[in-house]
Amino acid sequence: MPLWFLRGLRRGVVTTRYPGQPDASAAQLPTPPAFRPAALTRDLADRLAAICPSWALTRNGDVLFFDAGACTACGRCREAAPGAVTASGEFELAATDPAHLVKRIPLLGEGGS
Amino acid sequence: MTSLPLMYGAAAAWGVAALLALTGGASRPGIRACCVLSGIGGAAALAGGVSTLLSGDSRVVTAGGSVVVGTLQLQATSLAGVFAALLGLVAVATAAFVPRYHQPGRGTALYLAVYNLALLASLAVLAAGGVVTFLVAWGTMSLLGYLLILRHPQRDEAAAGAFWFAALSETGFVLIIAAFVILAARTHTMQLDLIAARAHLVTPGWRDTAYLLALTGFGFKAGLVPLHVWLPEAHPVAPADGSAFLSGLVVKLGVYGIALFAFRLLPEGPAWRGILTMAAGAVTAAIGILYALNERDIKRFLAFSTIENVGIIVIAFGAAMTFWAYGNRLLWAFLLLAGLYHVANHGSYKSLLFLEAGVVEHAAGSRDMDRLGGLTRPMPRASVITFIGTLGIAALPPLNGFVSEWLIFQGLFQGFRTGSHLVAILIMLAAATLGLTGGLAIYAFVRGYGIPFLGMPRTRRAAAASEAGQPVAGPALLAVACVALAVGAPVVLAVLSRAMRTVTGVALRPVLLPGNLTVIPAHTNFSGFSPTYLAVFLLAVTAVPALIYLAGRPRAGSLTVPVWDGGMVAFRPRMQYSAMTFSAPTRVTFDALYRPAVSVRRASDDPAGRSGPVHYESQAAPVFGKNLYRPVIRAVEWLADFVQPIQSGDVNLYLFYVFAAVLIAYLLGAL
Amino acid sequence: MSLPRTEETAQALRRSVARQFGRSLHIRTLDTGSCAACEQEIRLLAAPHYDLHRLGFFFTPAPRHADLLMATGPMIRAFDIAARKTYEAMPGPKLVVATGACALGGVYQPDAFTHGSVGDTLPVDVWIPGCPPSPLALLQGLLVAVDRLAEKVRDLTFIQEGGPR
Amino acid sequence: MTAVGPDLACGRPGLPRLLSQLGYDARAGAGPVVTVSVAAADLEAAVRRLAAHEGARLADFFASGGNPAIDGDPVVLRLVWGLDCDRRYLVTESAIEGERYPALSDIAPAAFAEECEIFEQFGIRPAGGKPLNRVVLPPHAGPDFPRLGRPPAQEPAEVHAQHVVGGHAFEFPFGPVRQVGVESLYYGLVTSGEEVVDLYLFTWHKHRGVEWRLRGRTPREALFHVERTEGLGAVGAAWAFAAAAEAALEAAPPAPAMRARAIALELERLYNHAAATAALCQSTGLTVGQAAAEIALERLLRLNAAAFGHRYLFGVVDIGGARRGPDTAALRRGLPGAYGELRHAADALLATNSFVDRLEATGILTREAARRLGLVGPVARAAGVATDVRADHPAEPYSSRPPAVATGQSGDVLARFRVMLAEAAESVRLIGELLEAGAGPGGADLPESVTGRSDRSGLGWAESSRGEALAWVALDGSGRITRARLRPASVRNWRGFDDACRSQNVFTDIPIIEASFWLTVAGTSR
Repeated sequence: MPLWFLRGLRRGVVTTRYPGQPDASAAQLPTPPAFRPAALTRDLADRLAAICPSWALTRNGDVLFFDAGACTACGRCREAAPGAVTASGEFELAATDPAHLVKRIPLLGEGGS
Repeated sequence: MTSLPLMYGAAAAWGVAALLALTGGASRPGIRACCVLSGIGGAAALAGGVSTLLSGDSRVVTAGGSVVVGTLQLQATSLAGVFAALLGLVAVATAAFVPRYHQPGRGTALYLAVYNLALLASLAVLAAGGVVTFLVAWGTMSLLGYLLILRHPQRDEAAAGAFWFAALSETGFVLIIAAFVILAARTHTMQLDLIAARAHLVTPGWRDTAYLLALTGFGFKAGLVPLHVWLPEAHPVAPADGSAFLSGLVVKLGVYGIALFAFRLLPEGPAWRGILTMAAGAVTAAIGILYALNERDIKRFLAFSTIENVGIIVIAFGAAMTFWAYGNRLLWAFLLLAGLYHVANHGSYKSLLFLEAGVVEHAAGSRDMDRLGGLTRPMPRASVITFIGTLGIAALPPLNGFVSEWLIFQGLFQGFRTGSHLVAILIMLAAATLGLTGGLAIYAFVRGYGIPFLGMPRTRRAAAASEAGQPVAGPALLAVACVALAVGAPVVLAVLSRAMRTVTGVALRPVLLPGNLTVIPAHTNFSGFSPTYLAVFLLAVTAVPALIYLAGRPRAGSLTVPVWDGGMVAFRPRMQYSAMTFSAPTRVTFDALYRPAVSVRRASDDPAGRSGPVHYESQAAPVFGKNLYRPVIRAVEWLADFVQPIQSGDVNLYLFYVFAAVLIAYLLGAL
Repeated sequence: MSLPRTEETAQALRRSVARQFGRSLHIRTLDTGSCAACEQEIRLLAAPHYDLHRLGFFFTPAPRHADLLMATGPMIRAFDIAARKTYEAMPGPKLVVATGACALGGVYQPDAFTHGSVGDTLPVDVWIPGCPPSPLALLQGLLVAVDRLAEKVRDLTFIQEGGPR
Repeated sequence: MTAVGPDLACGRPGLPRLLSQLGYDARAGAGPVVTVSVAAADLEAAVRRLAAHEGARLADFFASGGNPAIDGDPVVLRLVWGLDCDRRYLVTESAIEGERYPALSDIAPAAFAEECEIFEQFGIRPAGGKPLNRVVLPPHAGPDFPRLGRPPAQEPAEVHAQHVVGGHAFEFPFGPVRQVGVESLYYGLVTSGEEVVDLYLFTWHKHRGVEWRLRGRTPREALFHVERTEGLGAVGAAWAFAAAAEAALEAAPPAPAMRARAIALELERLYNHAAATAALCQSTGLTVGQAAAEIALERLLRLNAAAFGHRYLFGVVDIGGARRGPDTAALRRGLPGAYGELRHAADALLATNSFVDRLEATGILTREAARRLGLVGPVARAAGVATDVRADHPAEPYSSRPPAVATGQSGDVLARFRVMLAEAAESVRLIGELLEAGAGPGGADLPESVTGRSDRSGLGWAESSRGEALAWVALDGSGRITRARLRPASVRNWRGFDDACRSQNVFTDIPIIEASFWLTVAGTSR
């Protein structure tokens, strides 16, 4: 046991300060996509919706609905349309109402892309 | 001097009860009438026993018969008083139990007749003032016991159980006769009190021989290991009240016999006699409880626990004798008293448990613990009564078993007062064994109560159990007796110590009970406690939190949800501890003793690793049955074959035998 | 856009834990068919790096002692009984936290095997996205669970003007 | 700890004679996978011959076909044999008409669990009528429950072995809801009060029908679910599946992408062994050790995130390549420290007697049992069976840099622990080499349609942290999956678990044994 005690002392504290202070390791976590409405068109939206393996994206008229809850941050949409989709960097997504996780993304892009 | 008359009354009542049973036993009213009488007899015996304890030994009453053989000699002695009182108590309880337990019929009629006569004979044993009376009564009692066990001769084990009982009783009987003959011959009297008075005339050698013969002979009845084998065989096959009678009384008569020789007839003796007795008791206690732990049949389990308790009593007696040999009369008297106290206690709660075992068997259809379970819900009354008895036999305060075992412990702990280091150590060893036994006893009775009464029913029959129409009064009476013997300990001790004074001549009472309900183990400055206060205290300890809970119960309604079972689909009875798995640790720890034969059958031994039915058996090797008795039985059979030729069945030949015998006797007399 | 996380808010959260659950919120986990990654992350909550005990959270194996149920996986139908029993075994007031994309209906569609999400079997109070949610996300989710004020997702738009970084 | 090279001296005759016995012309240059079709009549004899052969190991056994829509569509049984010394897999195909086939588990016990699964999924059962166990489909699965083939004709009740405990033992129920943060699993622990007499294992609580879901998807779409069948084995499973699809599509991934996969695979091995170490400490109640191991684990996971953008390395593997390449700099920076944590923790643990004593002679699994049940990975290696796909069936990048295979002898928990530690060290070495060689994303372009090809199926494998992971994929003309068989290592190793538990253990040992196996229920019940 003394061995472990000394190890512990030598090891020091590794515990995160979160939520007191932000945690650096969060930067490397996979995060849901963020969209650029200006770069989004209907057919791009349809392509993205088709690509998404977890039914997180659905297009309704000129609005792209994004369910951050269903999103697995797999990055497929980002790879498909690097110009229109980026990583949001958001990881604090817990919500008390699933409706809060569904986002309306207006499609403002002109013509086909 | 009312004790003997009371006993005559009891005897008369039982005699008539037996007749009533024979005539009216086939009808309910008949049984009731018989039981009423039998109960009256019990009450009389109880009163007689108590009055003996209060008034001391009566003088010997001699009636009829020639001086040589047939004299009927009766005497109420305070040593026997304890047993007589117990006999009465159990008789009353049983009388209250029988009408609801037995179905009217010829079998019952005969059984009840035999039973009442057996009570009569037992009382005769206790009231015997002379050797012949004692032996005749003893023989009768054994014979009737044999018939009791044979209540259900069609049951396959019945014959075997009864035979074990008869065979061992008779063997013991021969030794007892021998013991008495030695004493009678050396003291030239057949009267017990005279034998006691003239015991000093007997040479030490003969004295020890007589004692050893008596210890062995009575040991057969008392169930000293290894002479105990008849108990687990006989108890299960007898009816519940029969078992209660066997354990509560017949066994105790064996103990009485030992006490009779050890304390009344031959009190003075060498230390080794006591140490030997103590050792026998220690072995008996430990082996008894260890085997009890391995039993699934409630009655066999209780039978082994009886063996254990006899062991405890005999430890007390043996230690007492040892103290006498070292001149400590105070502890001698104290331990005798403690032993007798334990006799009374064990008689009460063991009879209770056997009666309840009968109730369970009738209500739930089995005596096999692993086929019962969850009986508290369908059988609340039985479970409460049994619980009281269980607390008693597990020697847990505030019940009576605790009081007597505490006294015995206190006696043993003072082994150092013998002055001899070796003996002190031996006594301490006995105390250690007793400690082990006590621990195992608690374990055994947690199992003995928990498996049948708690948990889930293990069979459909057990789930359908109902105690409607089952007897209550008898066991309840015994439960009351248990509590009384515990809470009223100071009174009991006062009476006992006063009564034992006539046996020991030691005025124990002042040291034992300095007043204020405290009990001191013979020597002040050692230890002391008050069973009464303890009981009150324990009740308070449990009551206060209960009151607090009731007072401070939250207003919000409580939520009742099923037991948390890990979310499995359905919790099944097969998923609870069974009697055998619960005692597995002891089987592992003491496997040198059990030498269990384990057999496992499982589908997963298939190389492909299928899973399916599993069967696991762990059977303890029947050490005594195989290694000890098999050879004896063989020898007897061989002897029987040997003497067979003289049994031709020809009347003339037998007449010739008789003539020859008389002739030889005459010639011997003439010389 | 993100809520300023300062020592004060953290203190506020601890206070609310104290207020609701006497400084000890006990967590029972329920695996309703996860891929075992969520379980690993939950186990790491107790590891030195995250040490959720400092926030007044504790794991308990007995639902009898649990105030909060962390359900992972898409709620397999074969698991309904176990899930119901576990939830019923918990004393009120109790919280249910749907943990991970499966539990939020991300990975599996409702069909003969699964309900597709925890939501229609258990009354979910808090939804924690992520596949699997990192221990940080789990911590935040737990804080949301005990403190309904910490509601920031409503403000998130997932719209990024100014193009890719 | 003995290191055994890839060249194992196993029984002769080697592949050619064996194949000619099966009526296959070995001279027709056999690739890494040899497919032989065996008539149903000859199946038993063939299995007998192969099972008797020292060099053949029954790696997997599964069925396809039996489509209820097409009536008379035969069920095709496929047995995958690892001919490890010949560096090849042998696949025997037998079309079965009717509802019976020879009871293979009597010849090759390793086939039993699969016989049960095939009965549940395809409704055909081995001849002889030995009782089967319920392995995958839940008890409430009726005839209309979704299956890969036709539902069984018999009632499950008359096929499955009854779980009845008789005599002086009882079933100690544990689960399915168990400790915090562990998967749902039911143990029926048959105990006499002290020792473990037998063990019933229910894993169907977690059956998600993954193989059923994959049908009709393109391999790329399927990969998403494959990664999520066993989150702690994502890379191994994904690699095996991708390799199978690539074999079916005849696509060859570029070398850097393969190296990226390999780096991810070794990282997965590292964090899994760290997690297993933490679990071992937890099961032995050594909290300080658990904390130390968890620090290492967390650092390794963060390293994964830094290197590949995901703590559990989801989304690294792609059909025909790798979607993500490692952040070389981050890896070079982070790996020594993270692994150092693990090594220090391990050294301290091995110096803690109370810990080592608890592991020693606990959960012993004999070499014979490991071979008989066809166990793989550290569990088998700790029992002395030196099987490692990276060495036995090397694909790039392992063929050019074969790993040293660590094995143990005693087959107890301690041996497993030591094997894991040795493997972790080996993984770090490999990662270093792979980084030197250079790794990055990229992929071969896949054919739009595979209509032209006759054989549109393929077998793939990878040495996941738990051992050999296999996958078999069959595509239709449009390149969509008609049948995908996923066989993570967990599927094989659980069947060794109850053996290990039964070997003279008391039931407090079982958590330790479970930790040392470090399997997932998700993987085995899929």
